[in-house]
Amino acid sequence: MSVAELDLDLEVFQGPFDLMLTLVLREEVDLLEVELADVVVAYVDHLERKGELDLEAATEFLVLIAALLELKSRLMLPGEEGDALDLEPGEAAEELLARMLEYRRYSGVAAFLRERLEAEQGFRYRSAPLPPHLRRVSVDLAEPSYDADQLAEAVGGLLRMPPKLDLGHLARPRVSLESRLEHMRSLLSSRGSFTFDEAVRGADRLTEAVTLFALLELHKAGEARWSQSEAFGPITVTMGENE
Amino acid sequence: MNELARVVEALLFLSPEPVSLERLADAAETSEGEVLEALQRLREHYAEGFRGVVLREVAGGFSLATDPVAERAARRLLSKPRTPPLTQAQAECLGIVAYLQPASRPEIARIRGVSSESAVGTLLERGLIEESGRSRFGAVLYRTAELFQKLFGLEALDTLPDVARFDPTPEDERELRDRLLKAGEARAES
Amino acid sequence: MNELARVVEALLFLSPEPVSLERLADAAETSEGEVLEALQRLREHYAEGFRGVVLREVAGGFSLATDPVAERAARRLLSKPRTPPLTQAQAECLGIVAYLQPASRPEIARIRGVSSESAVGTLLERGLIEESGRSRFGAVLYRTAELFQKLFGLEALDTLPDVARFDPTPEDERELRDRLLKAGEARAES
Repeated sequence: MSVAELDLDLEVFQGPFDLMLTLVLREEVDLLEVELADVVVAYVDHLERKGELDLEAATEFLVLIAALLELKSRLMLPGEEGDALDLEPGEAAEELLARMLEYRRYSGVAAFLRERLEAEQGFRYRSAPLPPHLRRVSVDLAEPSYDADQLAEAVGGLLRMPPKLDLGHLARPRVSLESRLEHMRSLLSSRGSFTFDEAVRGADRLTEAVTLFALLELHKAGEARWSQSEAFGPITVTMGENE
Repeated sequence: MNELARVVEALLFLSPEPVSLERLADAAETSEGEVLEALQRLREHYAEGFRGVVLREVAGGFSLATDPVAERAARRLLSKPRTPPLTQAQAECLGIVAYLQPASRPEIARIRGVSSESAVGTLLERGLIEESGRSRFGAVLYRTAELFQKLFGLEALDTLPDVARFDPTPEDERELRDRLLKAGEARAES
Repeated sequence: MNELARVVEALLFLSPEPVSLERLADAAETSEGEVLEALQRLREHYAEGFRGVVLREVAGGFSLATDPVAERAARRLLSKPRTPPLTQAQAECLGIVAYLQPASRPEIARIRGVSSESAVGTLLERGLIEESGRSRFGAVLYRTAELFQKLFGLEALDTLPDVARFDPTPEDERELRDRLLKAGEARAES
């Protein structure tokens, strides 16, 4: 099964992954409403059930989910007085725009190709079998055209023993979004505010990433607000209006 | 029609694929210049609009094909269905491969925003694209196959129109930008 | 040439078999009399001895065929082995057969870790490999064909280049076949 067919059962969307992506790209599903963490969970579940790792499919999934996460987190960035995108060049919007423009270009190419194929339909080529006496390949007419090194190289490549696949990073206990949400909610209720660094003290990178994502979710739900006085400075998280 | 023109005509009639000038000259054991002259004579015979068969220059070679005037009757005579049209997804993948070749599957997916397994699979199956080695990261690369040029009536790949022709107009771009900014603002306000 | 003659010409051009008067009339949606007239016009165009393609009336109906004048050139063009670049899969299969011959299909699949039906099929079709009896277990065995040596410019099979140049672990002294099978199995398990 490919990533495309990964079945999703989310609040705003039920169906295969690639359909969701299409809808997001065509703005028929709001990316902000999509719980990307659930998508990742569904994918990991799927991998677990399948019991094997299809490297090409996994790479594709990672590329797509990473792009979505990036776009979504940028879309979720809070604006000051609603004009953040005017003040800043609106990087996220620009990137999304660039992607959409590129997509439109090829959707235009597609329309051209379809028309062209239609127009060319009238020209039919002959595809009759050759007369019998011409069908046999004549060895006499053969000239050296290939390099035998290509074969030696191909066979050499097949001699390579695969590296022992390190699944350590997959076997590591998964960090659940729920646990990180809980963690931050308890920090909020006990202390009222905390810094992001405190929330991930001693944690590994995966946990950091999931925590950041959980923070975005809290912000989206209005449970938390944050402030950061300078780029790369400490992020202070405080209670949101909904609490 | 001289003998060489007759030979060239027969070769084009028999060959299932367009034949390059070089291969025609090689087969007829003569120079490319002579073949060009013969093709000129043939072109007079097969002038478009006068015959049921026309001489076409496609996919880097020469080929005989029927004139669209006979399309309706050809469809009635041959049970072979027309080339099925491309779906939008297939046409997008084919366009990306045609202009960016070689292009990898992840690249296609990135541009289209969707995994494109099945469309790419169909294009491969229909012989419109073919593998062309692997990228640095090990992804299979694709390029268009000769059949692509033939079916789309292209003399060569560089006769595809300039890709900039398909870019959205400045007005479309402005409108798209406005919509995106509005979405961002709406979010920021909520 | 009027339109009907053009249509009839196109139909005869496309059809691999002779076409009867009745089918021509049916396809062109006209009477057999009209088609006969059109054929008369075509006959003027395709008078024998003047063209590379001639109009023939045979038992089953009418057909276009090449004139013997092009015989020699046609053989040079069409009976010449086709030599498109080998895909990686084809190179691997052909390499396995060339170095291990005879090699069976299951063996090739085990070494490559994937079923290799289509690559092997293409190599057979292009005449690069041929069957060579059966293994003890009944699997078809393959060896390289005569054409293989010609196309690779090899005087004899023992002039195949030494794999050692591309061997990742040249210190391993086991037999090539054993090593290929072991590596293939390891890949299948990983």
